[in-house]
Amino acid sequence: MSADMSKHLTLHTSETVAENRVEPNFVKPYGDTMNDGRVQLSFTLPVALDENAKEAARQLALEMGFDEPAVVHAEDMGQGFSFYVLYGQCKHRVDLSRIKVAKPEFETLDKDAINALIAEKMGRKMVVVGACIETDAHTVGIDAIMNMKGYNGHKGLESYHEVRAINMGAQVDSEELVARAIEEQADVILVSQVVTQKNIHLDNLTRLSDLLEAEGIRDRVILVVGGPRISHELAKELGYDAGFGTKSYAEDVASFAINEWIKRHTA
Amino acid sequence: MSADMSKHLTLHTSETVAENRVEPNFVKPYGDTMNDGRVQLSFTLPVALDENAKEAARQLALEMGFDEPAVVHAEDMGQGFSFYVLYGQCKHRVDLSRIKVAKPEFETLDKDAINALIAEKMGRKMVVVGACIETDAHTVGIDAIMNMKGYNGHKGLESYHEVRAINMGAQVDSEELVARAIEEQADVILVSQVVTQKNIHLDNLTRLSDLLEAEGIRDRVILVVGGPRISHELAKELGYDAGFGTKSYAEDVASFAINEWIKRHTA
Amino acid sequence: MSQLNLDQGQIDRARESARRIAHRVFDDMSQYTTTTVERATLRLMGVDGVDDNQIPLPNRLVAHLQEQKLLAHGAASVVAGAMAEHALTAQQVAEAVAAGKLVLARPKHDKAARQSAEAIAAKMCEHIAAQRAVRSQQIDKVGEARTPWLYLIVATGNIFEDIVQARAAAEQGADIVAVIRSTGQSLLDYVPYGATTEGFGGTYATQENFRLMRAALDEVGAKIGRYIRLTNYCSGLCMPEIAAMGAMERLDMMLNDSMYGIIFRDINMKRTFIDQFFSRMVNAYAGIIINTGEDNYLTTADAFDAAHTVLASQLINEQFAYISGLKPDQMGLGHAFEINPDLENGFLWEVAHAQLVRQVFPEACLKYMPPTKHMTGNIFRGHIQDALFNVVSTLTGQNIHLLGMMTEAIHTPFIQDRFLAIQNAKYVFGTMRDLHDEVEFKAGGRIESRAQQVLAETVGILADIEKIGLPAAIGRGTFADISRTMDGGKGLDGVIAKSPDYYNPFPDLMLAGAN
Amino acid sequence: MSQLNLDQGQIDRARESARRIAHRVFDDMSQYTTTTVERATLRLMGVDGVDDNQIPLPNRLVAHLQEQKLLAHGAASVVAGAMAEHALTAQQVAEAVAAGKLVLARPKHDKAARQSAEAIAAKMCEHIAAQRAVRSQQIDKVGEARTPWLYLIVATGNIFEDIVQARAAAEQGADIVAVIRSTGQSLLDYVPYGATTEGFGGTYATQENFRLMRAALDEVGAKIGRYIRLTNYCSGLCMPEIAAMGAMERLDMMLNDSMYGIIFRDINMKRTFIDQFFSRMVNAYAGIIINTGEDNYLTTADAFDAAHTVLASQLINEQFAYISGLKPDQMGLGHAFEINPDLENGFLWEVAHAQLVRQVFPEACLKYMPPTKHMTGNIFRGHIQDALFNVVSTLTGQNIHLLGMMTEAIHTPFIQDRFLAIQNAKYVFGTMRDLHDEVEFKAGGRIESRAQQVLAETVGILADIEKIGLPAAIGRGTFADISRTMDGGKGLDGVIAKSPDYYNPFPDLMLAGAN
Ligand code: B12
Ligand code: B12
Ligand SMILES: Cc1ncc(COP(=O)(O)O)c(C=O)c1O
Ligand SMILES: Cc1ncc(COP(=O)(O)O)c(C=O)c1O
Repeated sequence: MSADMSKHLTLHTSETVAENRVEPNFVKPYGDTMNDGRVQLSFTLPVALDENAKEAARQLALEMGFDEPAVVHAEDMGQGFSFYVLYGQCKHRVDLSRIKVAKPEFETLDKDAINALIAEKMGRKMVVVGACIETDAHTVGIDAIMNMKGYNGHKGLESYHEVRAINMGAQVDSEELVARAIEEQADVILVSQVVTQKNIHLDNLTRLSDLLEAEGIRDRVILVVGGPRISHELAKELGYDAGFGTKSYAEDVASFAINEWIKRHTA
Repeated sequence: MSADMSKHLTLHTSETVAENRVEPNFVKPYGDTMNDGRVQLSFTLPVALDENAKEAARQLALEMGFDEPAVVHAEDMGQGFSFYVLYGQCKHRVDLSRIKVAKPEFETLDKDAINALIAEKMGRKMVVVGACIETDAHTVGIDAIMNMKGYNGHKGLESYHEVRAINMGAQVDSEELVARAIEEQADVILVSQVVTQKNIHLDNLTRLSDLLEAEGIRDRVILVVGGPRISHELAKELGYDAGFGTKSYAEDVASFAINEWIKRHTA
Repeated sequence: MSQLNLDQGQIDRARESARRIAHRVFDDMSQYTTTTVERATLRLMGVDGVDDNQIPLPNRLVAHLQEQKLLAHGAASVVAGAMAEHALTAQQVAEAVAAGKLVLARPKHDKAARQSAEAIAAKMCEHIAAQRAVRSQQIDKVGEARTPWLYLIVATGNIFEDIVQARAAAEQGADIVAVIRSTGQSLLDYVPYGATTEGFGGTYATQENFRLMRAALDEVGAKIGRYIRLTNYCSGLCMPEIAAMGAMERLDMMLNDSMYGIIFRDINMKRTFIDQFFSRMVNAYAGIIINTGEDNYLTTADAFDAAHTVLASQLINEQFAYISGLKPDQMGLGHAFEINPDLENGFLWEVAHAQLVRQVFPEACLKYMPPTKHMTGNIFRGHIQDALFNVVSTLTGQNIHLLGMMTEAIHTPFIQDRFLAIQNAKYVFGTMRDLHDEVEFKAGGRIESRAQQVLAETVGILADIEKIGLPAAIGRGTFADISRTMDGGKGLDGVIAKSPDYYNPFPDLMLAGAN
Repeated sequence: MSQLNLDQGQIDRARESARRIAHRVFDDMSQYTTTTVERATLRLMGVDGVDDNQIPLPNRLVAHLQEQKLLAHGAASVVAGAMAEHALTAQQVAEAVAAGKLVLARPKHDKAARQSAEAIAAKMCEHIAAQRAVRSQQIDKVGEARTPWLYLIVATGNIFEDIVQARAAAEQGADIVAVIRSTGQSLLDYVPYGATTEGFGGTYATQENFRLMRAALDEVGAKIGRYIRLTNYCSGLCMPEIAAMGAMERLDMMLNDSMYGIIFRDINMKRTFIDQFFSRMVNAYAGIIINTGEDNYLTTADAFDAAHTVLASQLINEQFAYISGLKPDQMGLGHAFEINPDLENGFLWEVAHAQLVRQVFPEACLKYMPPTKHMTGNIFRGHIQDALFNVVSTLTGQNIHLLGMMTEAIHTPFIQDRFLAIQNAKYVFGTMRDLHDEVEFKAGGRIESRAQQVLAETVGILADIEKIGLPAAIGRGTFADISRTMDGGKGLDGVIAKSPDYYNPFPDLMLAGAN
């Protein structure tokens, strides 16, 4: 979570405090007129192109809840497939006032403040062990968080003098990661999952948390997952303490971690 | 309707004759696995980007009937707008076997055959008056059908020696068109409508057909409309005899017209 | 980009032909005025507003002058005379006439009436000059955007919705916002009045709409630190009046062509030739950049085959523009990227055409239009067609760059279409920032040969036009494959032969004072 | 495109350094074999299939040889000896060993065993040569596609679904179909068996899958009148075995790099260096074009800063390829369009890099990879990034053109992603058909200077590597910003020192008979 996002968070929270019953705030897609509901769609149908297939595409859009759907492009793809582009007017609307996205609750601090907080509250270095687990070899994300160099000008955890950062790299078996976490007495475990095809990341992540449970150390570590298709909500569902998506940086994770550590150790 | 499309038509018709109760034939969008339902969406929301807005985008997709919708791109657009790209798995499916698209029933002939048929059945030239009516000035479509040169290598009606083709051009008032049709004793009226914003084409087309009714000549002419957003179905709804969309050529219209003329004069 | 090797002698010959063609038309038309020229004159003298039937007072007044057989003398001195006689403002004269309370006649003191008309006109010229100064100051303050300038349209039909979209576009990077006009307005023989919310495929051009949009763009421009240019359509049956409104409200650009109305709106030739002179003169004085419409030819004619007709027309438009006092940097000569994407080597020909135009008009503020005709419902493919258009534009140093929309074949732009179009152009322009400086095309190669060929064809066609005269050439369908006749088309009834004492204060003031 | 002015002396110096670097590694590694080299040898002698636990028989047999301490002599002669002794086929020997019915020992008649091993190997070589001939005939018959060849991936995880997608891709215009391998297969120390339907992010490379896809592509190729090349991954812990399988099943291309596994899969260096030699030799003999993996460096290192590491690595890969008998036109040296799209003039640098590689390897079958790292969920913008990649590819005359997917940052390609990607490339290649022949870049300009700079840096880095040796250079993170050590990584346990009488029939046969 970037500093920018947490600003919004504060905003919404204070709103909620101010008035408990929020006015509904319906929102619909916008093309060129408020509430016109305009949406663009594209998809393939596994049938050759003909007028009936085109009509099928249109009917699908009707079923999705589009008024006046128009198939603006239809093209045969060979081998019994056809491609469609549609525009339609979405009938659905959502009430923004009812949406409260789960977010890890913390304020993103800068590196110095984080170091200071760790020094003050923990009185020792925070130990962070990270890895890209199981078959996943996409280390660029975890490296962005952990390695000295960091990402987009945001230095990684290795550059934090109050953090002991151990990046185990790619395709690390969950067993190996857990063993290392125990060995290093890790405060925080960072896991990266980038490949999501057939939801393999869910299997991998569940496997890791089961292992931690089995080893009886789940409660002793702060368990964090990140990746381009990871949301905090998903992470929570999987029993993780936090989840970080695209555009996360070391300071976001570190801020969360020390915040969570303090919470646990003062509660 | 191209020759190619009418082939499909014949096929479907004969199928229907062969077996009256067709097996259901459900079809769903296809990404990389049969029935995975994958669809791409994009739209704008009239709110600034934040996590709640992103969640609103996701919830809209849920309401449209998508499983596991993912907001794969979210970007602020300034001035309180934000843009989203999503992928999701469409739950809906349609039964192709129940789709029977209304189509003008005729076989597309070539120019020579059309000329021969007119000569044989009408014994005189067929009179065709065409125009782009009311505020619409997009003549390229009607010119493609009527002018000598034609379109994409398909010569226009002016080149048919058994057709007297009168192209009145752009922005012709309905009154003018009707007056000319009466004066020329038109067999066929061709109307083009390209501008569809705020459904202005529907108003224009209704106006013309009301005028023809008022003049008492509606039944005496074959009334045809064309344009990129025109379908035969829509034309029928508006009380026209046929509608032609993109990729129509002179021979399609002429084939329909002589076919329809014969039908009316032998019935 | 390195210069293509072109024969300057051919360019000069073509330009000379065009000069003679335009001057002959101008000379022939000088004997006429039109109802809309007179209405524009009245507007510039302060007449505005509508009657109870929403008929604009300039129309009521001019109709009255026609009834009274006074129009041939020019509206200005008649109205100035009535103002003096009855101690009324021009507006009050118009109201009184509309109310049937006043019947106009030739001024008693013709010379005095002319003088007072001139004084009123001079005041308006001061106002317009002040608007021009504001524009210069603002541009000086915030600096000029880098060319190609990103030009975007809004076309919701509702001025208030247009404003929302225009602000967002400016914030996203637009340098120019054009408010597209409602389908059909160009054939109205009056200018609608007030803020409007009901257009089709565009929003009515009214003075109030101009004012509202100008204010909105000034505001967002101040916020983002960039002067946003405003564009509208100075075209159709009310070309001169719209020029007047635009001059008063500080528009920055106007679509304004010497032949577009004739060809694409079937407006009478005489009417258009007369109107275009007056409207351009106003534009010139107001420091407005005109955008000519040659790009449209390529929507009805083939972009490859008809390339020379574009250049020929640009040369004619240039000469008409000079006659009206426009400077080269006010000449947004139009051309377009409209070659069929399926044509092998089409990109090479686009480069050749764009660079040819660039070299023939080195000082002009060229307007380059995106693909439209060959855009389809396949928005993904269309987005790439637009990207290649962006490439040619930066490579050949175009000035006004109308952004292509991937939804061109579908609807007037949605907000996201514009957003993505800006991203497209910004990406291409940035990643190719200095490419124009690096690229050279092979001497004697396909690109250069193509440019030479188009130039040679242009010389030829202009020589032909010169022989038969422009009206006859239009009659032969020279441009856009569309043919029109001298006495055909709409609006001929608004063409009035001037009487020998015809008077209009503006030409003298404006032609002298253009920047 | 016109040639950039490069110093041939620098190119020669760089190539000489690379030659010495590669030969030193080769010499050091010649004393070893690996378990997978031996398994590949057995596969080429006819061993296939799995035991009840789905363990491939080549693995069972090699494990047995290891247990019996026989592997250092080479599997070929031991097995040939057993075949002769028991009158069994190689497959029967394997089955018997797996069933525990047979324990192998050194052949009684070593020379005879070698001769019979050689005879078996020669037969396999004939089969592979015949496959090569089939390929040539088919290509002769239908003609060769124009370069850049359109290269598409299928990656559903299910071979049968892959086939559906591959057929559609071919029909839409793909020249090459690559079946992406399941995540993680490269770290398996065996090759899965049979048709597979359960991969993640790709489909397992198995011989049966190769066969099925080959048949499908032959069929669709016959229908559309174009030979469709099939590609897979000859990479990871079983590199030599996959080479063997590919040679037998007439694959046409193989991802095969001398360092990719070390760097990106943390496979042990020795293991990789040995395996790559054997696998490339098989590829060379089978007429397979290898694709090297330098493009990957630019996903972890910055494409601008690390441009010279790509060229250095290509030169090293080239030398390793020569050692294995590969011809230049079999060298699909990899590079990529991976510069940050926000970098001003990035397109110029992409042109410089691509053209530099083209000129340094004029005869190579270059493999050019699309943007991946800087692709985002904004599919519209991504589609344009891909279009500009297509532009550079045609402009600089690349050979193997991997199609960029607008959904790169989202998922393995959907059928429509591929469809639109093909349209993108075909449009760009067609509309710019002869542009490469027209464009010249300014002498001494930014593009040329950039290419010269990268070349100079390449000379420098290769000199450094030569000094310390390739393993040490990899240890310093020279490539891809990733560092590996000689004894680290997976698979070192499969590296076996050859005994002095080590025998393998294939090198002699294959190195002599490569096309
Ligand atoms: C680089 C790359 C590779 C490199 C990886 C090199 C390396 N050492 O990492 C190479 C070439 C090796 C590779 C290989 C493969 N890849 Co790959 N790869 C990519 C690519 C192009 C970029 C990923 C990346 O580096 N992004 C940049 C980083 C910084 O972003 P990020 O990972 O999102 O990280 C940020 C956040 O998510 C977050 N974050 C990430 N992790 C963590 C962890 C924590 C704890 C926290 C707090 C935050 C955090 O913070 C980071 C910084 O802001 C993507 C496509 C794309 N453009 O996204 C495909 C992609 C991820 N790869 C893909 C695939 C399928 C593969 C292969 C399986 C293909 C194959 N069969 O060969 C292989 C196998 C890899 C394997 N075993 O895992 C698919 C995944 C599809 C899916 N959704 O399942 C993608 C999307 C491409 C595609 N469209 O097919 N790949
Ligand atoms: C060319 C063009 C123009 C030219 C028209 C020149 C001329 N003389 O026709 C010019 C530049 C003048 C123009 C102006 C405007 N245009 Co325009 N124009 C287009 C453009 C680029 C191409 C249309 C075209 O010629 N297609 C080629 C022909 C051959 O295709 P077609 O019309 O579909 O015809 C085929 C079939 O539909 C069918 N058919 C068509 N008519 C008929 C009739 C019969 C009887 C039959 C049987 C068949 C048939 O057969 C034809 C051949 O197969 C489209 C965008 C696009 N790419 O589609 C915008 C477009 C149609 N224009 C548009 C607009 C809004 C305008 C303006 C109103 C903008 C403005 N405010 O200034 C003006 C005003 C015009 C007016 N008063 O109507 C919008 C319409 C939006 C909408 N859906 O409502 C579009 C879609 C552009 C956009 N995205 O904004 N335009
Ligand atoms: C010069 C010019 N005037 C006017 C228009 C718009 O047409 P109208 O306002 O007549 O509908 C165009 C078309 O883009 C044009 O190029
Ligand atoms: C040379 C090479 N080998 C292999 C791969 C694929 O990785 P793996 O099969 O190890 O998962 C790549 C990546 O694209 C590559 O470039």
